[in-house]
Amino acid sequence: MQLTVWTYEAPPHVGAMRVATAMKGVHYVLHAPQGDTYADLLFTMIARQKTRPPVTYTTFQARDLGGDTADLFQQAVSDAYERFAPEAMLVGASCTAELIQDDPGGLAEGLALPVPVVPLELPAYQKKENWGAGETFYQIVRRLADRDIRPSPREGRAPRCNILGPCAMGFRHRDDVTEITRLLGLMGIEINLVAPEGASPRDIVSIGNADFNVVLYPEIAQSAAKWLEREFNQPMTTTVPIGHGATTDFLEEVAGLAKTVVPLSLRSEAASRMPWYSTSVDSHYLTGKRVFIFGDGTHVLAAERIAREEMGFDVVGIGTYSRELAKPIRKAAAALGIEPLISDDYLEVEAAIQECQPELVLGTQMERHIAKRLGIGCAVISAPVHVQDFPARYSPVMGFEGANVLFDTLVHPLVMGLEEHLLGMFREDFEFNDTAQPSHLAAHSPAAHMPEPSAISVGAPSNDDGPAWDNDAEKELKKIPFFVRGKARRNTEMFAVEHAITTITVETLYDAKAHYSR
Amino acid sequence: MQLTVWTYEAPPHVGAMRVATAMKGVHYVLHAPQGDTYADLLFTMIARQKTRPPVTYTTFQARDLGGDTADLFQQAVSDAYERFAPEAMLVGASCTAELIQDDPGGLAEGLALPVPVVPLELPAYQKKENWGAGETFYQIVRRLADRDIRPSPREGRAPRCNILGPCAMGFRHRDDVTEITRLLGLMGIEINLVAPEGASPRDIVSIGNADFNVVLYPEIAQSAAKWLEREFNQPMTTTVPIGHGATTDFLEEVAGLAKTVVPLSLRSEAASRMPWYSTSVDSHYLTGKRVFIFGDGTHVLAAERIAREEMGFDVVGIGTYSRELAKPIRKAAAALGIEPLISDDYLEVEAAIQECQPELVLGTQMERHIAKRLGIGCAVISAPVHVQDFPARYSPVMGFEGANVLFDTLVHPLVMGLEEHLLGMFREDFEFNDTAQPSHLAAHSPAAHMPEPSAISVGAPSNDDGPAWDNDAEKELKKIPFFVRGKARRNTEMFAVEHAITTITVETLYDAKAHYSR
Amino acid sequence: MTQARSASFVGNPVVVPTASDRPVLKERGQREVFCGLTGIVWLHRKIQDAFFLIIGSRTCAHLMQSAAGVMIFAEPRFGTAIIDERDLAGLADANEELDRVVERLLSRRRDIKMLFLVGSCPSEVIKLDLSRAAERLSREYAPDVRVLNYSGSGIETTFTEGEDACLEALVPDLPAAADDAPANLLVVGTLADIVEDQFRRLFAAAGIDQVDFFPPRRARELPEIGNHTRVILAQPFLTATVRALESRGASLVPAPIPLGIEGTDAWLRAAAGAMGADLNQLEAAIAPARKRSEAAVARIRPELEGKRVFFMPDSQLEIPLARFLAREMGVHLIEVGTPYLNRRLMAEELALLPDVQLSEGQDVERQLDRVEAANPDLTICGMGLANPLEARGMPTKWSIEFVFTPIQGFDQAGDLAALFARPLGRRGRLAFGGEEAVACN
Amino acid sequence: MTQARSASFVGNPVVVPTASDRPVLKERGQREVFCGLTGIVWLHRKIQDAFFLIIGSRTCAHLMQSAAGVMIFAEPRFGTAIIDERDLAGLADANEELDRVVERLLSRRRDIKMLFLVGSCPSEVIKLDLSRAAERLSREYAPDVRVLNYSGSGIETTFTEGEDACLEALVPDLPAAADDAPANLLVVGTLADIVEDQFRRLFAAAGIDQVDFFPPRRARELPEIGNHTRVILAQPFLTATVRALESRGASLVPAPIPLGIEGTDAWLRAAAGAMGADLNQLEAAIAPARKRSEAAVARIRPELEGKRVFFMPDSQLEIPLARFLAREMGVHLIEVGTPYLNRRLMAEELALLPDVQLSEGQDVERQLDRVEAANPDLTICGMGLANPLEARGMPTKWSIEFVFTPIQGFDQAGDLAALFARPLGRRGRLAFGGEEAVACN
Repeated sequence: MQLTVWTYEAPPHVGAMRVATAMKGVHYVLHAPQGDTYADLLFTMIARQKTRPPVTYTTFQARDLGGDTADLFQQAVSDAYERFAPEAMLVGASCTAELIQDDPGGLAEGLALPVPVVPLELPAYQKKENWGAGETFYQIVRRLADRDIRPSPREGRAPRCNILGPCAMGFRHRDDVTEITRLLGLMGIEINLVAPEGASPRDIVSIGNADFNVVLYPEIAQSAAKWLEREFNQPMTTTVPIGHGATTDFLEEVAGLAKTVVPLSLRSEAASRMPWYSTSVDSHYLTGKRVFIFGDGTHVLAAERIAREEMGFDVVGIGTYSRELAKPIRKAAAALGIEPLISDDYLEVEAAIQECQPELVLGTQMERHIAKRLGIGCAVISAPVHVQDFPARYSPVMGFEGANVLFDTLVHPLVMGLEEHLLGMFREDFEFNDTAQPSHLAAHSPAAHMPEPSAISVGAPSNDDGPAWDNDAEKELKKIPFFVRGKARRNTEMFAVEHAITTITVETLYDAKAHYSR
Repeated sequence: MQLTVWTYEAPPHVGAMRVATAMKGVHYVLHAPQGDTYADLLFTMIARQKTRPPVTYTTFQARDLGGDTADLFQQAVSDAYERFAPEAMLVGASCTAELIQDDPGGLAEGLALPVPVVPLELPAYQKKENWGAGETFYQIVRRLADRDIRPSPREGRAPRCNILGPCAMGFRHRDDVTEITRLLGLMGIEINLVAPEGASPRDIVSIGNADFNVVLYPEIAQSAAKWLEREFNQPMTTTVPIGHGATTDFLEEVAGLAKTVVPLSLRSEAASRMPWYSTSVDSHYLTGKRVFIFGDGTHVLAAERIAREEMGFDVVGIGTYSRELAKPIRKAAAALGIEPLISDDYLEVEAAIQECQPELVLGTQMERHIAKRLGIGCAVISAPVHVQDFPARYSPVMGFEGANVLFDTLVHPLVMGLEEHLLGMFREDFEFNDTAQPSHLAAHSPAAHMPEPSAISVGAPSNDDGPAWDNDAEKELKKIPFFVRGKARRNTEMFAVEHAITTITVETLYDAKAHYSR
Repeated sequence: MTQARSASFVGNPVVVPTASDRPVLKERGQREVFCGLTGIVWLHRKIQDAFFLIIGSRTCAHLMQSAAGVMIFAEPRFGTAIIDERDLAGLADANEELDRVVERLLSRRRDIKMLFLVGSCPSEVIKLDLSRAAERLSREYAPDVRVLNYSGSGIETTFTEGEDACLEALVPDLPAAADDAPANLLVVGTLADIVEDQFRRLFAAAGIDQVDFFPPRRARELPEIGNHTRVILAQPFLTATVRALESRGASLVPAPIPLGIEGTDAWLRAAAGAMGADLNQLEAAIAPARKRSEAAVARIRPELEGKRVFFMPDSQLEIPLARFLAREMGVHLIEVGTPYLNRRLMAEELALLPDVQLSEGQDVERQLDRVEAANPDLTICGMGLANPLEARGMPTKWSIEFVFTPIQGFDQAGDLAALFARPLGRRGRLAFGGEEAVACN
Repeated sequence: MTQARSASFVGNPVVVPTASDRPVLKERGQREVFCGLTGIVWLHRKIQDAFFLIIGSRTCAHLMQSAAGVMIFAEPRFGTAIIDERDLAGLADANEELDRVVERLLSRRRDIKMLFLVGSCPSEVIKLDLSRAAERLSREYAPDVRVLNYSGSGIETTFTEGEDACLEALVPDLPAAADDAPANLLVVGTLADIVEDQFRRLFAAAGIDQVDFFPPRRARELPEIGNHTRVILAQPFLTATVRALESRGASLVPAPIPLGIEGTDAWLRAAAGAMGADLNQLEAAIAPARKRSEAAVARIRPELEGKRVFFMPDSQLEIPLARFLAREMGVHLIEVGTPYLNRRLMAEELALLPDVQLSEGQDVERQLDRVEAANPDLTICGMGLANPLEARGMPTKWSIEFVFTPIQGFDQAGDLAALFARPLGRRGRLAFGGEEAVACN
């Protein structure tokens, strides 16, 4: 058992729902009790979709457990087929139904429906949402793709690709697809299909018609794309186009696969505003800000590169809840010389951030809670999604406009450069107390001054078992602006421990400051 | 003399600078002391422009005042002409030079430069920035437009328009132009020129080549457009396309002028996400929120319609600092049955907002300060601009994407619907104290709990000379969530005054609540 | 305001035939409702020093954060002990695992005074004995933390039945009143703090001081119970709790739910009657609030009068709400669904409810067919169903809002009416909505 | 740490010929600098109970909010009385208008203890007599509010000269020290609070307790002044203030500005010498801080060594900063501009400064031509000029940052070095910047 306050991923059957809902002409019959119908609101409320997900739940009850749950399931499949007339069906079980072992696949097969029925085995006590989505998409492609359909010879036609990965309830997938489609259009590349989002089973049949696959979200599309590479000889992209540099690299990779060249305008630094905005003197203050990055594997890897190469931050913490992408995250962490955090335990993430005392967190909605509690700024860069992640406006994180969006997103939580200076200069000013927040944020003060949170706390404050601060040193520390005080406290304590100092004085504080200068 | 804490508009010569900087091939010589060079940073720092504004300042000093400031000016004009070789020049004085009465126009004329020189008379102690921009643009058009250039007959060609008004340092002008150009493109309309932004004097010469004028910012373009209507028979648009409905109306107006029809896709409610997002059940809580709107005339008029028709708010206060647009604002206020506030006195605006106790302010960066002090949410919808108003990402407020942007912008500061409910339900919860802010905003608490601001306060709290609250009534009031408490307090006090009640009890509170129900 | 008045309702009563044995359409099919776990969303706010630990799957954890996540400011006072493979395969001893999780939780969070172990579908199916675990842990953590258990599983409970199960679990902990204790009034069912305060004031003004509310705001402030306890329901969904309270000697005061003016008036009178209070004094006490509420409600009535309303089954509040709409707002009811109908607890409500199609249980697809066919002016439904109906031009109201909003009592009658009027008013305000649904994603 | 050390500088001294009568390129042309009003941006934060009321035009008000606006959290403690047509046309009596504005201000803001009437270009040109107005108002509001005046006009003052004018105006208010008062040390020029605290500690450790800072943090905490007062400058731009202090009997302690290790060391020694302190005790007091600052500065030096730096004239801090860069960081100076060169106050600095092109005054176009030609590794310049240079691939540093940042003293020497290194380091970090400027707007 794992104690969970927040969970980063839904159970795997929700991943399957995301694929079913993204597609057209698919219906999913899920063997599940009534409570599991909550998942509909993810789509209709959080993502404001206009139609219910194409999912039928058997909603068996305790009294059904005697023995007729299998009949109930078969009846539900028949009824759903009648009512919705899908081109293909998915069948499976949620966590509770998995325990009663009714074999949805076998039961559905027994009905001999005249459409393909894809049985899904998604072990609910082992796997999670993204795996569920990836497995579902893979099973659909494997079952439906027509192996006889291959692209015609390249001469005399435009190169053609599939865009794989975009899905319902995905973090900014809606706008990422628009942005990438636009860029591919400017490259003269045709789109054979986008899947799962918007694709029908019929579309999937002719997936082989493309020259190569663009994999936008490896968590969802990688299994299917690897299978297509193996079985259809379709090569795939490996760069995820998040950030200015990654977008440039992605376009080069695409050009290689498409045997074409990237137009000059898309190779220019003016292709997004990120290069200029980040170079501009107003952004100098961003240099060396200590950031902690946590989220899904794809977005964390991208954010790490952006933070370092495009914002000029210092990445002081990195981690992911995507165990599937632990390997590249470990590699990135090794290059940074830090320990990665591969965990889906919210409490562990909270402890790591508190220990790290970053100036900015790039994370998920969950890290937003943590950062709020610690009085640190946070920008959301990854699922799990929230209603705020489906804005009305165009908000991709991919492509060049995505780089623009990310620049604004990452800068927003920070105190602006000249404000920093004034805050540092006149700490005694009675208006410059710790409740003074970035002036561009409305009516706020940092959580540091809120009543002590009643959360499951991550235990001892940082100096409980470390060196003690004498009075003058504590006072001197308070003269440091709140947005760097955590770092100063941490550095001083580290310095004290290293030098076996048990009582921190004003001198220790300045010795540590000099020691860690820069 | 007027006591000013913040000013809504710069002096008129900054308006002229905005036009000069927007255009290509223009140089402006400004008779002004060195301090006035600060204005360069508006463009290079706030708007992050990559080049200095094309402005030469004479930077005369006290010791020059004896008599050679006129020579200094002539020298500056000659030098600037030599160095920058502009196609046309503007000359004028800032506030200080106006007092020494050197006649920049006459002095420049005396130099007999081989390019058009437009003298600007911008009375600094009378007029302000927008007027200065409008006057400058009008003088330029008047001076440069070739009256012999008229459009060819309409048969066999696309309709053609000028887009007038976009300017340097304009609130979202950069992206508004992109959005409107895109929409006009979808309508099959050609753009003859966009001005001032991006236009050279040469372009202005052939301004007569368009069938009609699209006036995006009346403050800046109206004088010129009216002159063109009179002298060139070019009709002009009168609808400013901010908001979904106004964009639809604008396109219809354009279609009328262009003698064409609006394509179906641009007439659909799906042309922006505003209609669906605002209709969706998640937005029901927006209904009847009391908003106060203040800013420039154009954006306030647009925001008023959006607030009412597209967000479902109640507009309880409206005003502008644009005296030029006082008339339509008065009309809008009359339709709402409220008194408009036509003022550029920040302290007066502050008092009006405090009196009104709205739940949301739509205003400028200045009202953001006010709202922060009062603990009210605020969305910025109008100039004066701030570095935050030049984001990296695409952020128009015009057209359909502008409607999307505005939906997000207006919703962002508010507590979300279900949060409202929980806050109202369990006021006693120790975590639900008044520091609990919208959960989607990071690390904040409302200013209400910050140390009493040391600002120039707008005087007495609302109940100083009104009825007194007894203890129990005060306690009961505190049980009302902070985001509606101001309104409850105000309503109760109004009710008490109307009913000649001197001491407010719990019963008065509920009598007032029933009285104002809805 | 001492003028005595008769108890007759003074709004705009709609006189219709009523009967408590009226026919009900019983449906069985796909249900689209939350499970009982969702009750934690408000219970963890109401009982401020309690923590709710669900023993369940990742689905349970995800349900909680999805249903409640958008409403949570600070850290929630609930969590999930997620059962994993090792627990199922018997590689880990479930009780040891649970002990470990509880220890981690309590050592980090010392403000917890009461811990509920909440059963779920998986824990029920694998027959995890949470009551024994609760007993064991309660012994271990006594006297600091009391540990109780109940089931919020979706195979046994529907939405608000979670509160019923939670309160039922609390009943054995209520201290026994002395045999000679004076009569006390126990108001049962979660109310907003402000509404409790109002009722307490009204009862006090009517001379009734022995009033307790259940659940209490703090876990250790449990009211006494005994033969002289009069139970009156503030919420309709408390079947098991009433049974448990009766088994402790309390007696139920028959009354409608205090929604709307009529409901509140009758409820207060029933309570006062049961407590032997002076009805003239009661009338004097409540007349001002009732009078102003009439004005407030009357102002909104024109917006709802004659409108056609459909209730999907969700919170069991459907019948009292429908009764209010029909009798006080002049609404025409198309269908009133309820997930479960307790005829005894609903007897006074059913007596007031006009003749209308009642349905119990659900077959969501067929019910939506009926909604579509009826094209109501307003449909009250669950969160997952609302936007698809809105997109088809049919205004909706989330049923969950009636659980989360202070709507009971005179001074909230106007708010209650406004809640229903708001979706209709919004359509009127907006310049949109004329178009058929067009996919915009 | 009692080991005595010689005063010789221990960094990496760059030995160069120096002379105090070195040649200076004097330029006259367009100046691109702030006027003296801008000093209010930091002065209104430093003197917390003072308010600065500019008597000027809309331009003055706009300058203040543009230059300071992005840095202001709460309401500023400054404002502008905007002169309008009526004032100019004589329709309104300027003094009456001013009285009205001041009354409105003071009645709304009762925490003001000192009010500065600040003259501007327009008020100077129309010859508004603010000193008489200040006297009159001071009488009227005595004893609550002291009213003073100075000019921050751009026809007379450049940027930091506003602070000079403000402090000069304050000098007559300094209480006279008794003739037999002990010697006191007066540190003049705005410092960050934390730096003042550090210096105070160091002086105390060296046995010097009679230390005052000017300006003070509160308007009424004015230090005494007299014949025994030793004035030492923390900022270089205080020509008029020094003159005024000297006229009150104080004597100036010649010293470099306390920037960098060398500057701080010499400054502390000069102060200690003037106060007759024991230099061994001083050495013991300052050695630890100096030692750690050497380590901090050495860590950053490699990033700056050999880099070519150009100073545009702006704050008058250019010469001390250039001296630090050249002597402690091994920087190659291309040109050091200053808006005004006070050879007396800068004598110790000039003696240390390597041979370099000095310029005084400005012709901004020609100077930018020189920047372009030299293509420096770093250009220190005003806010309006920075981004156009950055866009051409030339890293810049805002000169105003050196006024707003705690950079003085040993413990800030590393921060000072880091300020210069940051723009260069940023270029190194970013994957951009290889391309020539391309318009992206």
